[in-house]
Amino acid sequence: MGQNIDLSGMMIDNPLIPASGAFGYGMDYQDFFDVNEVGTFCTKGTTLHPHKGNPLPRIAEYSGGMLNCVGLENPGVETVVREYFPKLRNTYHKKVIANVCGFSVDDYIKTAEIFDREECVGLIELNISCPNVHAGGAAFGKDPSIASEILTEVKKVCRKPVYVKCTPQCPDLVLMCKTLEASGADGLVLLNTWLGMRLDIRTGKPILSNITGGVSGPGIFPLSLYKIYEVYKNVNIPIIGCGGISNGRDVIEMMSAGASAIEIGTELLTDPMALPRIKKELSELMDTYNITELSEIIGRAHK
Amino acid sequence: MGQNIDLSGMMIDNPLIPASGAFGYGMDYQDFFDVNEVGTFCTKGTTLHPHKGNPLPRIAEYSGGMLNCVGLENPGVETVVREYFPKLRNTYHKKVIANVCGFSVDDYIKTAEIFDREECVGLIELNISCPNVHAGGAAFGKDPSIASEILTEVKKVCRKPVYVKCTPQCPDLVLMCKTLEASGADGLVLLNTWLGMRLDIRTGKPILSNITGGVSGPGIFPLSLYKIYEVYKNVNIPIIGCGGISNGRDVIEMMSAGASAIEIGTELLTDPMALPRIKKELSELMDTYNITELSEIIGRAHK
Amino acid sequence: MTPHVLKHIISFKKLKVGFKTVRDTAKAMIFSREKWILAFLEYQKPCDETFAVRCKGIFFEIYEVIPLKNRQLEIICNNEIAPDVFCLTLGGILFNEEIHPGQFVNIHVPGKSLRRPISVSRIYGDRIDLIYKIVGEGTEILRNIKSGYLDVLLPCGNGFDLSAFQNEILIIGGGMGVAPLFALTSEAIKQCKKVTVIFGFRSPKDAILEEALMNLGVDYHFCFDSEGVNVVTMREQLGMSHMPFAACGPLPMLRALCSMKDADTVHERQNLINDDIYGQLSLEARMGCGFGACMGCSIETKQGMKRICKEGPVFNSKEILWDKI
Amino acid sequence: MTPHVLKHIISFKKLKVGFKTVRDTAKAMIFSREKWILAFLEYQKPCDETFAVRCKGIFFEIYEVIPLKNRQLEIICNNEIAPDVFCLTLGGILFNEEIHPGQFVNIHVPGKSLRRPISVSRIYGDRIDLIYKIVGEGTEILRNIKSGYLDVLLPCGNGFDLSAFQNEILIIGGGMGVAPLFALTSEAIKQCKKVTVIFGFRSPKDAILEEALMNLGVDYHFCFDSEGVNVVTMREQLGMSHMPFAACGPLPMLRALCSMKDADTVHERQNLINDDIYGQLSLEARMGCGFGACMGCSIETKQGMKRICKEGPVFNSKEILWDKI
Ligand SMILES: Cc1cc2nc3c(=O)[nH]c(=O)nc-3n(C[C@H](O)[C@H](O)[C@H](O)COP(=O)(O)OP(=O)(O)OC[C@H]3O[C@@H](n4cnc5c(N)ncnc54)[C@H](O)[C@@H]3O)c2cc1C
Ligand SMILES: Cc1cc2nc3c(=O)[nH]c(=O)nc-3n(C[C@H](O)[C@H](O)[C@H](O)COP(=O)(O)OP(=O)(O)OC[C@H]3O[C@@H](n4cnc5c(N)ncnc54)[C@H](O)[C@@H]3O)c2cc1C
Ligand SMILES: Cc1cc2nc3c(=O)[nH]c(=O)nc-3n(C[C@H](O)[C@H](O)[C@H](O)COP(=O)(O)O)c2cc1C
Ligand SMILES: Cc1cc2nc3c(=O)[nH]c(=O)nc-3n(C[C@H](O)[C@H](O)[C@H](O)COP(=O)(O)O)c2cc1C
Ligand code: FES
Ligand code: FES
Repeated sequence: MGQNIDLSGMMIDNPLIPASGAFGYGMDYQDFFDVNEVGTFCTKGTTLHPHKGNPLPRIAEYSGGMLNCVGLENPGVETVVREYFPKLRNTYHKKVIANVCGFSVDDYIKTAEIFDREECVGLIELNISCPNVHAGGAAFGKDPSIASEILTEVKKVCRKPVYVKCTPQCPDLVLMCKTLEASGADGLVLLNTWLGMRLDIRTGKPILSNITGGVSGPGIFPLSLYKIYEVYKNVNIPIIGCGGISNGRDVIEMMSAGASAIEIGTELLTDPMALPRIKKELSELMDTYNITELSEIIGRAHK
Repeated sequence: MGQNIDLSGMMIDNPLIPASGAFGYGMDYQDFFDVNEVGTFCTKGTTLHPHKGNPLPRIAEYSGGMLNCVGLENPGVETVVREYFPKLRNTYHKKVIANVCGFSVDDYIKTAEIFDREECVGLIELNISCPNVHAGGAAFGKDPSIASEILTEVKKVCRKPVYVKCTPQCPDLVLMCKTLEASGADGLVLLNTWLGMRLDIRTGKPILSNITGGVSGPGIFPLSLYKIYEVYKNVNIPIIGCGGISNGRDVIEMMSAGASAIEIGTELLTDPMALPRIKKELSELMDTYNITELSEIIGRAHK
Repeated sequence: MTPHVLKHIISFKKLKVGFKTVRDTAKAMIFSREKWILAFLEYQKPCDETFAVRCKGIFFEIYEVIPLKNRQLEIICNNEIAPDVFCLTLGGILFNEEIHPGQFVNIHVPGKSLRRPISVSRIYGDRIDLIYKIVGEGTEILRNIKSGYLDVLLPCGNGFDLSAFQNEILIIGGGMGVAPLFALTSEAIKQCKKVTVIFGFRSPKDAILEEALMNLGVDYHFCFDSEGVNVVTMREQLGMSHMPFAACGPLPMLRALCSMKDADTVHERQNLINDDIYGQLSLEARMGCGFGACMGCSIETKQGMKRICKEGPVFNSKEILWDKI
Repeated sequence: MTPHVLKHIISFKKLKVGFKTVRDTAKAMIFSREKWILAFLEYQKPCDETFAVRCKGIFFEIYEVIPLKNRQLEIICNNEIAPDVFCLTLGGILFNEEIHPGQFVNIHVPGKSLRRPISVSRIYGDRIDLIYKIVGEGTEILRNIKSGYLDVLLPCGNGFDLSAFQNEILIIGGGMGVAPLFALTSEAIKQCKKVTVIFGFRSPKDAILEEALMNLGVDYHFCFDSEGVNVVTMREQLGMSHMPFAACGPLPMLRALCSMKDADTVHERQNLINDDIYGQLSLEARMGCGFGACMGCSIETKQGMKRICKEGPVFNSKEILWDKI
């Protein structure tokens, strides 16, 4: 039974990828499972310079998962490659996906360039979809022309495949994705969080410091699935599906809709043992439904 | 403790309104509770001529609620006013909100005109947001110019307040709502269902006959809340909040975000006793948080 | 009716027939279960399954008891009776004649948004048996719940209409479709009808209810796909192809049952619906509510749109538009 | 360690120190709990809290036991000890010295998406006590769970550092902040420190842990807002305003504790942080994960960004940037 997946040349031995922001830099799950069980993982969104993110509270809850407005807190790309990656290699032996974010086109270029040189980076994920920062982030992800400018420039300095992580807030996601494909994207990551909010029941005021936050978790699964299904019809590059995946069945659905691999965020935060569990569920489901090569189900919903 | 709410002159004694499509024509909950407990209720989306809707399966599930592609099955406005309303009056003594849908501008006008003449109709809800029909419905709800054309024409033939029920699929909802306000909308109903899908895990094919369906239930609550918060900042007409409300706390949040009243759909279908339960919860919360007049919390998130 | 019973009743409709001491009560009172129980415990007034009497000041009020359709039923047992098939016995307040064969209950499965519709397959006193197959996530959760209470809507749907049959009835079930038919068989026998039962299963190990049918002393025939006999061929063998029947099972089976008997394959039969055969067919659909509110289960029939959960799940074979389902 | 214990251990890190019979095992083996238990039951090899020995063919392998941070703990009791305050005793496999005062557990509350962080307030053998206040939906659900198991992450966070105190320690708690401080008080006494405890509550009826402190024989002082005395004024009264302390409670209280003692009001104190006073402060935040993965709980400190769930919840008062929290 094969679970190998080819992401534009980066081979992973299973399609389960912890999503950016839910796995830090790979060192927080060691008390729970062997982190080498992942297919690969996405680093926390990383910027050129250290970034402090938003004030607390950054977290709220809803019955389908959570909201966050972390706002890209990270130590900056230099610290990541200089301090974190060497430490990571003690326990983790696969490649990583570097999630790159910026506040200007130049930020993206420089950050991606640094990551691209790193041995352990297999793929660059351009995050133009963070809803929790006021400049950059999702602002870039709503406008196909800015998005393709960033991509084009980043592609010039990177030898590794570059995927773009899009936002569901984009008014015309299909157009965005087609534009990105035309501009040379090696693949797409769909999707970042959905914009939402919660209010404090006593005061009636927003709970999150940033007023709004990114909604994630099982509550958004059918929305993500639909977007991936729609985009798959319109592009020919690989899609990594993301949004609300919490079990093996969701993985099968997401891949059937068109995802070559999948990212998992919230479910890992609420159940730190979720990754090995989902991996086991996936194997069992492949047995049950006679799926011998997982890659064969990619996009079968459209056939 | 007051729960009275004024919807453009239609007074309701509490803000809890069963949403269109979850309460039929008011006659299916009599085995569960006294239907007069509702503030008012929205009829099933009604068209000029009888409409058969989509083939089965029309229903799918996700962990935050459900998906449907009923597709506006209804017996047509004539049958509703001639047969259903007289029957309804045996058990229900308040006014109703008539949810009007159509496949052309003319359909909307004629249907609304018929409802407007009915004694028991207190308000017209123009549904330009059904995602499950191929003409009309949400197609109208994405384009502010068509939407305002329908509204303007309908306003000409109606003496009762006309609210417009919008779709979250609208690429620029704030613009849409401002346009509707400018075109004379008495109020807004935000929102109809979110587009989504589920796949059959065995075959990988869409579960719903219409491929996609409208996503509803608690899973979408923070998304709806945010949209209502955003629109409230930009309009001065009443908003009826809708999307994922399942308990008294949600009602308080939705009203704090800017809703004058709220509609409940999915929660009634899965728990037919939900309405009296939520009403009780709401009264208890008003006690706990010293809210004497519920209408006073409308929009307090913005203050 | 004990005070205990009152917990399971929400509404007491005031009797329409006159009664000296009856007088108007506030609506709120009628719908407030708690107050009723209180009043009842306080005054210990008589109350049975049909009428409830309540003391209000110096008046007595008499109400018609309308059982609440939403009840908490206790799990008595929940055991595997065939591979991946479970029998769930629920107990609690059930009213006489409340549930008819062919009706179903709609169960809230903890952790799932939508309820699961399951037919009632045996009705005895204050208990019912449900027989269900593990097919997905909800039934997978259900199989592991061995005690406690379930939140159930009941009874749902119309059920079979035995009065439409003369003295004889042929009862045909396929797969899990046999579940409601056991209740129907019991009831038909109680009404002294001559009953023939044909149940089809994939293979002998999937067969259920044989002992129960035996105990009823009914004339029954089991057939198995694995042995090349299905319910349609069995019906032909028994020479009963034109007999009025009640059936439940997969759609292709129901279709075939309503087709010309001389068509060779199930496939051919699909286009050869024979309107001379009278059957009552129980249909299935994914449901949003199960009580008629959402239109999630409607099909087009010769008499217009009908909801499987309310006007159905049992339909007259002659009203079915076969190309619409 | 009994076989039972093994269920609660996920990983056995191969010992780095040499041992004749140690040899490499497949990674899969190390992380497969089930196989370990099987192997253990089969060979009945010795195993204690620190080392596990396993027989593989003709070899013995020796591993360091790393307790799994995610455990199912049994609810021993869960009772109201003050208005809306509950004490939840959990039992199960707890390893020696595993939990330090000031650390917390992160509890999956059935039906809720995010876990709830609660400090450990007593550690005794294979049991821990958690004391929690009903403030919202999660704690409301928790209060009603009286038996069964809870899915818990433990231990989380850093805990207090008693070694940073000389022979004397002042322990100050406000409201529910007293919970982790009881564990700290016990531990400090065990380490033969001279301990003074000041606990503040809204009113006498909200007071908890008095009997427990009495049993410890510690010098303690309770004060009540309702009587116009708070922990800061109490500290002044006792003349201990410059003593090193450990504290947990609402942010304004912590801020006031770190302020010039001669400021008149809490409000004034906010701008008068006094860096001469050494304190260890336990902070709170809404948490996404509770184990460092999400950055949902980070605050800016003088030493850069720190996660309350991992580098905290206990911080040195001198590293706090008061205008950032
Ligand atoms: C009136 C009626 C009576 C029924 N009686 C029985 C019975 O006595 N015994 C029995 O084993 N089964 C019966 N079924 C089918 C039973 O409802 C489904 O097998 C069950 O809902 C599957 O749930 P799941 O969560 O395991 O499957 P999933 O596939 O995980 O369920 C997903 C959704 O699809 C719905 N669904 C899936 N399969 C069906 C189906 N065949 N019919 C209707 N909805 C479905 C579920 O209710 C749920 O909403 C009946 C169905 C209906 C409509
Ligand atoms: C390290 C730490 C230790 C704690 N120890 C204790 C303790 O020993 N006893 C005790 O009573 N309380 C303690 N708390 C606070 C406790 O976590 C909250 O009271 C609890 O999470 C509220 O949950 P709820 O569902 O009832 O409230 P809700 O308001 O419904 O919760 C909604 C969300 O907000 C979070 N939240 C709400 N209030 C707080 C808060 N004050 N701190 C952190 N998150 C919050 C919840 O975890 C949840 O994610 C501690 C908090 C932290 C961070
Ligand atoms: C706490 C948190 C932090 C996140 N940070 C990032 C980030 O830094 N970069 C990014 O591209 N996405 C970030 N995301 C989005 C996730 O990677 C993912 O796209 C989203 O959560 C949807 O997936 P899920 O429903 O499985 O969580 C974050 C999500 C969460 C919950
Ligand atoms: C089964 C079903 C049918 C619906 N039919 C209609 C309809 O006819 N007209 C309409 O305006 N909205 C319809 N809706 C949308 C609801 O009125 C409501 O806007 C939506 O479900 C979101 O609210 P909820 O999350 O409380 O369900 C329907 C929703 C459901 C679930
Ligand atoms: S399931 Fe809702 S009407 Fe039948
Ligand atoms: S709560 Fe996730 S890092 Fe602290």
